[in-house]
Amino acid sequence: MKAAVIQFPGSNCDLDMLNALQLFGVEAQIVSHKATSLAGYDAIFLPGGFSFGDYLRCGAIARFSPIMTAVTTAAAAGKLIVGVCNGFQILTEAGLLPGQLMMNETPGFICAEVPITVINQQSQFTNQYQQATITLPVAHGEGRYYADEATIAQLEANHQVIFRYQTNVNGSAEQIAGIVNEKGNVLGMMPHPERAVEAIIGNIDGQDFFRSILN
Amino acid sequence: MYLGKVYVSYKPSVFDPQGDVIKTSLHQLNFQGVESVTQGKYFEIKLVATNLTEATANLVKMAEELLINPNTETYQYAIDEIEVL
Amino acid sequence: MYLGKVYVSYKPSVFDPQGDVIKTSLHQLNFQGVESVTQGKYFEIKLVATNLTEATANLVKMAEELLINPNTETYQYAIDEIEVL
Amino acid sequence: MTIIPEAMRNEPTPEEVRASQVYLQWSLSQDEYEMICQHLNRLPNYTETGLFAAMWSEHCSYKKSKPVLRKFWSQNERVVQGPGEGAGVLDIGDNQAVVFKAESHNHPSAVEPYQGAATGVGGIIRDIFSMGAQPIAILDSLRFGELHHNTTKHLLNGIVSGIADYGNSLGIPTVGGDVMFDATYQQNPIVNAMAVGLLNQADLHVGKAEGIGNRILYVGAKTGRDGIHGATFASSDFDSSTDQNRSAVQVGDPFLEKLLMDTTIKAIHIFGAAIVGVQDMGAAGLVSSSAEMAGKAGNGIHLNLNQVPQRETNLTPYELMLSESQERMLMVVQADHVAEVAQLFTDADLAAVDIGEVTADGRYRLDFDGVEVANIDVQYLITPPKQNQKQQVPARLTAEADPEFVPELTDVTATFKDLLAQSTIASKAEIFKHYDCSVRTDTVIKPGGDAALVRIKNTRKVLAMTTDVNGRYVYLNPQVGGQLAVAEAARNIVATGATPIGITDCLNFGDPDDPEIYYELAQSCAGINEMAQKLNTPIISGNVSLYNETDGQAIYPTPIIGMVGLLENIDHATTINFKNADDLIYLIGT
Ligand SMILES: Nc1ncnc2c1ncn2[C@@H]1O[C@H](COP(=O)(O)OP(=O)(O)O)[C@@H](O)[C@H]1O
Repeated sequence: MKAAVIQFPGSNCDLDMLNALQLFGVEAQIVSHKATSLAGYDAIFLPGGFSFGDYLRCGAIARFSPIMTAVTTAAAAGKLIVGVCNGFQILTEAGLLPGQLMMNETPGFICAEVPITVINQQSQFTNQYQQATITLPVAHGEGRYYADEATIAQLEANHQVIFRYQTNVNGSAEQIAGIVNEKGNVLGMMPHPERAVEAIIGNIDGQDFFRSILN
Repeated sequence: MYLGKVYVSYKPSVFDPQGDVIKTSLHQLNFQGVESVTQGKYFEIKLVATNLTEATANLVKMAEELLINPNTETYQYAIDEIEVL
Repeated sequence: MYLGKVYVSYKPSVFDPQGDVIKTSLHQLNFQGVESVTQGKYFEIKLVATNLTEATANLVKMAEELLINPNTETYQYAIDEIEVL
Repeated sequence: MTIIPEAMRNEPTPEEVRASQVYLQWSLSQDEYEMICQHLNRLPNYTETGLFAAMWSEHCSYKKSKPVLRKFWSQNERVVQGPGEGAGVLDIGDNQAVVFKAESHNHPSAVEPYQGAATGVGGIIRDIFSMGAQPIAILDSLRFGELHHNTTKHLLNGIVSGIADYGNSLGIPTVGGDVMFDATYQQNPIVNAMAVGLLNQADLHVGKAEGIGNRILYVGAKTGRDGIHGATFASSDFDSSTDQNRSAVQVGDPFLEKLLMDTTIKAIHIFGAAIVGVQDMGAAGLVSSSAEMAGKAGNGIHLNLNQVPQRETNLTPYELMLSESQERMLMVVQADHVAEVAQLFTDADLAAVDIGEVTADGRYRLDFDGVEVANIDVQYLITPPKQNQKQQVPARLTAEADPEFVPELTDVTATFKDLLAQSTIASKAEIFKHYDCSVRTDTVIKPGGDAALVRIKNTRKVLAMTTDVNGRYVYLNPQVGGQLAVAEAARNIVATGATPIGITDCLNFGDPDDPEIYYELAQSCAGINEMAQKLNTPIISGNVSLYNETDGQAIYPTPIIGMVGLLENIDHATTINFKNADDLIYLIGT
């Protein structure tokens, strides 16, 4: 598998994502937000961080980066697109995923390891998970998932909710921590699987995420 | 030159945590009469255009393309011609 | 019931990094006429008071005690009586 | 100097400067002013007076604390770079080094908690990457008044979110720190930040303007009027009755700093020796960075101020030189590489402009609108007159000791619970949960243990880091209190399995002109020094924050110790939690 990790100005989990992918033997490369083509990549990762300082709204400015046209084309072509944290925010702003990520219910950044339920163990991103309960790191100030009721109902009906918080750390609608688009090839999630792939830093519950993508 | 002012606020159904925190603080500061607080954004944009109609059209486009997220936010605006210094 | 609107903006010489980034982004979206952008805050506060004078005095006090940071920000406001629903 | 540039028309003439004694407000004494007149053999103009006030301030020159700092032991086999540069550097083998330093932002944070703390983090991070190192961790050491006061809550919230927002946005994990609450800090909180970086020794750069004809490249954010007088502001007491100090507020832009950090490190990698020197524009911005770089190399410097990138209009030379706009750096670059280096920065949407050159004449010369607006001997500018601070044992230390306090314990459980509920003793998770501690995926021990542990990728090595001091101990016995601070830090390091290898400090004290305070400073540093030598942990960097007083009342002497340790084998890392039922518990020590 060949993967691109998009680097926006202000991305700061780009190298962490690159490392995690390389640990699983993926041929991964950093691609600038100014690039216009993603030809040749099988999977595209939008990493965490504070693209353009998260000024105005998280992801609002990044969605106009030149690379986003290529990301949209790749999504339409059925390639795997993964947005983690700020990447999730960018995907919603760009309209590639429904809803929006908003300021946490209690204002303030939270950094914690939280219990998560893998709701859908069939997705292209979770099919290697054997157990439903896992622990993943979160690190965000604007991670409250919001969508109108109709959208939420649709997400539930189509099994597009992939991860849920077991305790609602940020006030997300229906405790949603991660969703896919209707076709199932575009994923956005607030927790950081790339920070949970090595025992030495205390958590390996992200490993099955990468194994699923490779499967 | 024109000065556009854009006021962005959340749609009524969207929870505004900052507004909530501020309301609580105002109560603690003894402003008991406060019923609700919402916090939005306020932009001042100076722009050059050939006339007011064009300036207004541009301002509206900026608001809708970039400044707001139509899922959760609405906006009002005002625009005036100003002297160039 | 009264509806107060408070518009908070940075004092002129205070650096507004957000406004700067938004301006650049607007230029990239081909709004070439944009000369400057500043981003401030916009509050809507509903409050109960016996009359407009009291409501106004309260609003000003709230702004100065809590809503603005006098080191870096200034504000304008507007206030109106509204129907209680 | 006959033609006066437009922007300077409203400035006082040299004669008016003398008559109005405006320099006194900038903390330049009458004696110092007269020495300057004598040295120049003329009256300094407004700009020059400002340059001297800034460069001779305690904040920039350490003129009062230097006699104490000079005694610090800072040499052993590991030391690659001791005090005097952006940060200290210790060899950790494999051609790698650890770079670290602490810095205070007490005064700005007292006035403007959020921005004050945020820009404190920004400044210390620039000190690390200006050496060519990649910042890998931040620690914060905070002291507040009693928590039940509303002002304390306001300060705490602002300061913690300022640190969090800046560090989180940069993507550098905040992995440790310490917090205490005591009435002594009520008006004068302490905000010290420490940063740790990892350096490939080949990339080491220092702040020297070597090489006649080399160019001075300004990179980063544009200059505005923010923070003018920051350095002199940090070098005088607070007067709670006025708020004139407010002009010192600086606003940080972590987004820009992230770009500046990544690009500077990249530039150093690519251009190596063509980049001759790098320095952060910190306190007293452009004047301090450029004068120090020239001074250290024994050269002169010539700047054209019209070239300085400007955010506002009509900035005067005085304002340009003294502005403390954030996220700016100065580089000395070989003339034939300036364009390429600058390109790297402009590609990242950062300003990068050639603003002058290194000269052989040893002069500090500034041009503005074609007029020379300053011409001073560099060495004179960076060398304030020696100060002889008086010391006197504080009366409380010689007063007859109170009969020993014997606690009355009736309900041990209740007392134990009361102790745990003390804000100083209770868990600090409510604070550190706001800090991203795991970005960069190297944090082995996160906040909540003894010291933090950060591994070095592709090696077996781990770095341990902590900050500690108990100001109350130092108040009660400066020398022993200083020793105890180092000992506590060392215990925290050792508890993770690592060996302590070095120290940075941040000396937070009251007014040094008070002989009792100077005694506290000198004695506690003596204690720190003794213990540092015993533990083989050289003091390789540090920072001084004096005048921590409000209305004549000083804080407890609070010399914060930041310590770094090295663990060669990651498998030997030890964590704080009890592991298994039935394991035995030992109490070690005295
Ligand atoms: N301001 C802070 N920022 C980050 N971590 C902190 C802060 N204050 C305390 N901590 C962390 O909490 C833990 C306990 O700190 P402290 O109470 O100072 O320890 P000790 O038991 O050594 O006195 C340590 O891991 C420390 O790094």
